[in-house]
Amino acid sequence: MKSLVKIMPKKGVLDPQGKAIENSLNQLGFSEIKEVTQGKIIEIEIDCDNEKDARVILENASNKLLANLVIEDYEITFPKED
Amino acid sequence: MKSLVKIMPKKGVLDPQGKAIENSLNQLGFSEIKEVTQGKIIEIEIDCDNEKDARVILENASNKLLANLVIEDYEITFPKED
Amino acid sequence: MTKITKELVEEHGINKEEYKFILESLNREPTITELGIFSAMWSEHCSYKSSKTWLRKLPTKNNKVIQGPGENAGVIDLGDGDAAVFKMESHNHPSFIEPYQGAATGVGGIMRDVFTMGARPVALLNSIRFGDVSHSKTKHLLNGVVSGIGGYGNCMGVPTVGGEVEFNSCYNDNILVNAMCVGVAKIDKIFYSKATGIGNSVVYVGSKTGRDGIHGATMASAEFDDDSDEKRPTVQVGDPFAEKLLLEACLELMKKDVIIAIQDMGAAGLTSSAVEMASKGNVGIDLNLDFVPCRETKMSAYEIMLSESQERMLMIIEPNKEQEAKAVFDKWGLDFATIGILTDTNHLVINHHNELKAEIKLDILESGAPSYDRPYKITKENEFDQSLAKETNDLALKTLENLLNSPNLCSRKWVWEQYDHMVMNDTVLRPGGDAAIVRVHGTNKGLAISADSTPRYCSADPIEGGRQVIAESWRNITSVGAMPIAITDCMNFGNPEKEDIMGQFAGVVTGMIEACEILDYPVVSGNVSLYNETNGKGINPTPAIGGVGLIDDLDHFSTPFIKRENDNIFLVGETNGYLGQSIYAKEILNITSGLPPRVDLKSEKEIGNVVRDLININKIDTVHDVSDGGFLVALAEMSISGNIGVKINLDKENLNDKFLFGEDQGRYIISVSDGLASEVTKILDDKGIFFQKIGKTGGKKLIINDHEEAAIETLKKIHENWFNNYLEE
Amino acid sequence: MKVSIVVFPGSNCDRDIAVSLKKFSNKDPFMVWHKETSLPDSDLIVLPGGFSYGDYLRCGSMAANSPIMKEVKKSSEKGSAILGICNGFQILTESGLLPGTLIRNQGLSFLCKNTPLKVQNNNSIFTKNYKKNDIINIPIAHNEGNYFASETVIEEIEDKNLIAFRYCDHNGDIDLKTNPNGSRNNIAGIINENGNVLGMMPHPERATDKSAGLTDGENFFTSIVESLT
Ligand SMILES: Nc1ncnc2c1ncn2[C@@H]1O[C@H](COP(=O)(O)OP(=O)(O)O)[C@@H](O)[C@H]1O
Ligand SMILES: [Mg+2]
Repeated sequence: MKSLVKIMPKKGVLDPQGKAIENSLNQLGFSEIKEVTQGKIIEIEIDCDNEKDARVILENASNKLLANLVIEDYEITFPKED
Repeated sequence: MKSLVKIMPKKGVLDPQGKAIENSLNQLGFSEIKEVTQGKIIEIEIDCDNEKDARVILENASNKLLANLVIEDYEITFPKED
Repeated sequence: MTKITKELVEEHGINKEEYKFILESLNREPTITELGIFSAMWSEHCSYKSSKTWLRKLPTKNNKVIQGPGENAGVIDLGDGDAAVFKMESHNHPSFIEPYQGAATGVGGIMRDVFTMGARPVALLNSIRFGDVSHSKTKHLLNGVVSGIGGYGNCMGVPTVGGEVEFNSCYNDNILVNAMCVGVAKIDKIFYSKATGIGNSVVYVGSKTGRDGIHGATMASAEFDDDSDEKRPTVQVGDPFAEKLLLEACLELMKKDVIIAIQDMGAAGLTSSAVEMASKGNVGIDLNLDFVPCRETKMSAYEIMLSESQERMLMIIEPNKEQEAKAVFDKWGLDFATIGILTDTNHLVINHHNELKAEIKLDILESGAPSYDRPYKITKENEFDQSLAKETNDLALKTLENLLNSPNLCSRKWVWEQYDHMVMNDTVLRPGGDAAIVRVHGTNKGLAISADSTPRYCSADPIEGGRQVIAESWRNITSVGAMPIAITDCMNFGNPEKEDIMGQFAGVVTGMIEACEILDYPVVSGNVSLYNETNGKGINPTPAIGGVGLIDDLDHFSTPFIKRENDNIFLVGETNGYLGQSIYAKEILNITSGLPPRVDLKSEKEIGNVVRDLININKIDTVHDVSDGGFLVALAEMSISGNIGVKINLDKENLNDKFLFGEDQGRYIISVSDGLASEVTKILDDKGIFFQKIGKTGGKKLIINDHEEAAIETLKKIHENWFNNYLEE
Repeated sequence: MKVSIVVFPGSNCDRDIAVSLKKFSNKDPFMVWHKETSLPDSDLIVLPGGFSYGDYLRCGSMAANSPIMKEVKKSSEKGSAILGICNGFQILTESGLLPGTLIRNQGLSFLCKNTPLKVQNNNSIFTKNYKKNDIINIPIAHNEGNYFASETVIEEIEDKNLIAFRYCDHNGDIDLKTNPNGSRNNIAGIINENGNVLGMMPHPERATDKSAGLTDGENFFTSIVESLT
């Protein structure tokens, strides 16, 4: 099953990358672009046949390794296969 | 309007980070986790009131700066505000 | 308005007497912003309330010192109008909570202390300590800290040229991350933090203010307990890119005659920089927080004053020069805001949203700050039982291998390869020597720099340990042929409210004072980090010493790498084979009790001076001091790094573990080319320096008395692979 | 020889390369700020090492979009020599002046050390004073030096002999063991078909000074100075 863990900087935590991208885009003339935040996305193929169990495993993996909870939040989703 | 640009390594491109995460997770005992790919997600607040125009702007920004098409593919989505 | 309750006062780490003093001096209840300001300024971290009385006793002057403690960093004279500006600082607790960002912002912070004085940072060092290698958090913390240090320093383009790494269970829940920065400036272009000129503008430059590390300063002074995981404050995230811009912008502006005073916003952010600058200049300061560039909405005066957002500076400039200054910061894309004015009121006045948030007489904050003469008791271990040493039984090289493969003696290459140690192109001696050598750009002079501490000695005998750390630093600087000039220190200890911990502090300082005086090696800057304690268990007393010396002429310096075959190996200084607190005792005998080796400061000085002379008159170019692990470990390091073997021949009475692995102080191994051996012998004899001829270089093996041998290649692998093996396990 | 060195915000080897170039050419290079929209007339344009824009997003990506890069491209078309070292190499690939890209080191950590390189193409303005297959010792210092390009691109640069340097060991062996960062075919530096653009991860400017320990970069600079004066 395909799953996605999206990891974003926590609100209020400085995101220098996002800020730099924002400035760069504005300088390139993309004036409509207002606020940029950069995060990570981790695509995981997981050997599990139901979302409930998969979510438990992925939450565990996120807490243990994937996300740094001091500065990041994460979100788990299961995109429909196409 | 809130938008997301998801940037993933192209198939066949070496993804050292994804591989490293995969190994660490397996070592931590997450045996169900099979294949890991790491990408970037860029959350953008865009000053535009319709998805069509926003998509044009974001495609442009992705081609110019956000993604490196030699190694990456991107995907633009507009998550519903909650 | 927030009501000031007893609990709130307590939460701010202000005790009853302190609060009483606040009430009396204000003649009213403080506002919450004021309470925050008092709390930050009177925290251990900013006020040094437990350590002040002891620190005052340290020697701080010699004929090279331009600026001692009290400024952002210390300054020494390098001749020809050049000065070195340096300091070391701790970022222990933040690094334990978030190792990458904690270490990174530690490096960022210490660099600001140096470039705020007008110096371009030219070298970084770090002294880092982790728990036992088997502790569950150690790998994660080690990886995070090392990549954080590299992440920041590499991006800044300042080489990280040295440091030290130690593992010991006493740091399991209190790792230490001490970062040191050395900069170079022209003596007549040094900037200070004393705010002067009533009516002058108070200008904020750099990154925007967020809710980062609010109460970081109070946190750094509070003992950890098991729920501190829950009480996490907003962590400071470093932006080395912003700091690089800030560095270039500040140095560019400093070339013009614009800045009257400048200070970085470090611990306790805007509060401490505003208060310290105004206090030094004996002026008042009015701030209007509406003008502070903020990253987040609805920040309160309390939050703005206490935020520890990184990459920010406070400057005093004349109002008519604001435009000129702003242009520079605009070019570098940094915020520039006039947020206040200097007054003649001697008060700190804070306005926000048209409301008076704080009004405090500055001398209440500064000189009214508490200072405690805490009770102390100095204790030490008993003499080590020398009879516990094993006979070598022809196993000396096996023992050597075990030691080279131990966490505290193996090569630190895995660490320093993650640091750009060559950028700026002036690194003459890279990590791996006794001290790093960094050329003063555009000259033929070299700075020798090293970071050292031996906490296990300090724990076993604080006074002796205090002497030893200074002596070891001096010896490392001497080993490369430099004249040691001055030090910075970072004093990491447990809870000073406990008599025995305060005794460790008092003892170590006492020993340091004696050694600094005899070696003419004063303290010009430093930092104290107390309460390094978890659940009542303190760390070993850890005074990290950052030493700086000068090589006048880079045509003569030395390194530990053996360079030629057929050189003569001399062991200079007396070897008694004392094993107390040695790594041998810990790793091989499993004994951690006993007194540490003694330092004889007078002979230390005599021997060191002769060794340095020999280097300077070009008689020797290969020197290594003998420290952790003793003689055989030091010799093996020389052999491994030079990739040339050594054959040693010991008298029977010296063929034992005591001689080979004892950690007697004041010793150097020198490798003397054959043609110069008699000359060097004569010089040493004439000066009455004790030394032994121990062997000859050559081949690819380390050979002891013809019956034990090991290939250099094998020793090298053992020495260099420990970290990789450990991390891959 | 007239030299321009482009300074991006976050560049940090700009002074180092200026010092080395001056040492061999006896002339001060122009330091050109990234926001400039014109370049001084130059025989050589250098994109120095460092962390332009903090290496945020992708190394070199934002610098590649700086105003000055339009001018650099124009000069390149006119045949000026362009040299990108480390971050400069990343900027060259990001702006399309060289093929491929540089991704994260295989070991995932920053690596700073001396690396032996084998000179593969000594037929360029940058390398003519080396002998083919010379083994030279030049330091690297990077986190993203792992050269990657599609199979076809790799084949093309191999066939056309566009590889300037490859990582090797002291004996000149080129294999996975002697590859510090995972680069395809141990590639450390490449030139374009015209021969006027070179990008490389190792820092030759850190190997031109006896007291700092290494001198194998000297031939690199004498090659440039002789070719362009
Ligand atoms: N954290 C570190 N960062 C950079 N270099 C380090 C670090 N730790 C150790 N080193 C380097 O490794 C070498 C050996 O360190 P150490 O054993 O502490 O030396 P010594 O015993 O001579 O003081 C020194 O050159 C030192 O600068
Ligand atoms: Mg030493």
